Amino acid sequence: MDVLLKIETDITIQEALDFIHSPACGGEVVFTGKVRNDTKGRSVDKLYYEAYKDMALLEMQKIADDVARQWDIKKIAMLHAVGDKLPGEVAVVVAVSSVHRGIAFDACEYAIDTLKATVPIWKKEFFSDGEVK
Amino acid sequence: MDVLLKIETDITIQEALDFIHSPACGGEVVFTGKVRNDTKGRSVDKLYYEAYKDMALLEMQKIADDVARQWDIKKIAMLHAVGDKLPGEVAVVVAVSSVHRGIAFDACEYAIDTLKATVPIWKKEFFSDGEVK
Amino acid sequence: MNVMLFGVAKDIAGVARMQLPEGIATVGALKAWLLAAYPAFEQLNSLMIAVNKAYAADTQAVTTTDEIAIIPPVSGG
Amino acid sequence: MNVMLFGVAKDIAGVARMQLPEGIATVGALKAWLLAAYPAFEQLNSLMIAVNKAYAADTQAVTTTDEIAIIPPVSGG
Repeated sequence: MDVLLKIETDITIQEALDFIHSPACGGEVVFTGKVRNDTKGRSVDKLYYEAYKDMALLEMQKIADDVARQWDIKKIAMLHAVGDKLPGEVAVVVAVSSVHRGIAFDACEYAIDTLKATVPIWKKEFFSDGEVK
Repeated sequence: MDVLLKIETDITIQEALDFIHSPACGGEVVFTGKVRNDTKGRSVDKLYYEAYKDMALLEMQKIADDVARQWDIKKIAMLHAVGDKLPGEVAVVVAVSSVHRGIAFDACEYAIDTLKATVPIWKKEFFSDGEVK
Repeated sequence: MNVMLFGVAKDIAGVARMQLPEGIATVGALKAWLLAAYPAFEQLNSLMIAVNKAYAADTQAVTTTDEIAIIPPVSGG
Repeated sequence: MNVMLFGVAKDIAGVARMQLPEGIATVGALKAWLLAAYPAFEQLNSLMIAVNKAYAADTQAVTTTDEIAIIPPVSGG
């Protein structure tokens, strides 16, 4: 399984799509998490993402290893943004390609769920009313 | 729910991504089906997709209606290519955006599974050994 | 009654459109006529008829003004 | 022993790095010291310690040469 891991200020869906592309793979599933303009009804101006980058990349590699053990996935890309992010901007991308589509959905959902649970990245929400949380 | 349906010679992942983008939606799930360079170990030169276009669009609309009934999805795009398609080229794209990611996975997988079962589109496989099936 | 054929149904019949004899009043009767005229249709995993761009049950009536299509197993995606 | 703090842990302590007193030999002892020094850590849903860039159990030994980080509940994605 080919793996692309990245934690940078700017990430794009396109670089994930480019990485997982393969004429041998019929199915690609891509999850993109974007900054929402509200959280539980409160308007949000921006988010700030901080990462413990070295460890975060190692935890992302563990997720990739778990995916490779569980499913016949050919390629996986996991990208996470850091720094200030405005509503509509890309915060995270998880993309997988495989020969069959069912396992591509399963693997992609597993990877984003696990990323959100274990990878040491933190967000701060800057609400329009001035609160920071 | 906003709906984009398209059956054309050329479709792109980007137009689906552009359509489902919204600063109100945190989660986007995109499935892309590409032409594989082999089927069960036999090398494939190209596929040819034929559609009963008017009915196919109506069946795609039914899928969108089913999705809207079952999940709180904000936008959905369903695109299918027709004509000759080479290995690596995009045959189908299903993209959804929602506030929460779990239902985005469920809705996207439901939509592509149902599309493959009900939408009147047919493929012919042109194998490298000369057979057409 | 004019019908459209798609996919492998078109390959079996050798035409994309055909004129059916008179007297076919239902989807079920149309299927029976097709299977008698083209026994190869028996090999298909399914044979559906669309009437006015929607899948139709065997009991549905058909007339010469309907848009009728022979739908072999679909294989999009 | 030098530790890094991230996210809300950094906000609670007010620093991104701190020097711990001597005599802390395990992850469990380190957590106990932190909770005593900064009672606000009690409010967090979880408090994990990473040793050399991996989550560590309370029983794990720590020394001054280890890279140690305080990991409050993660919230990426």
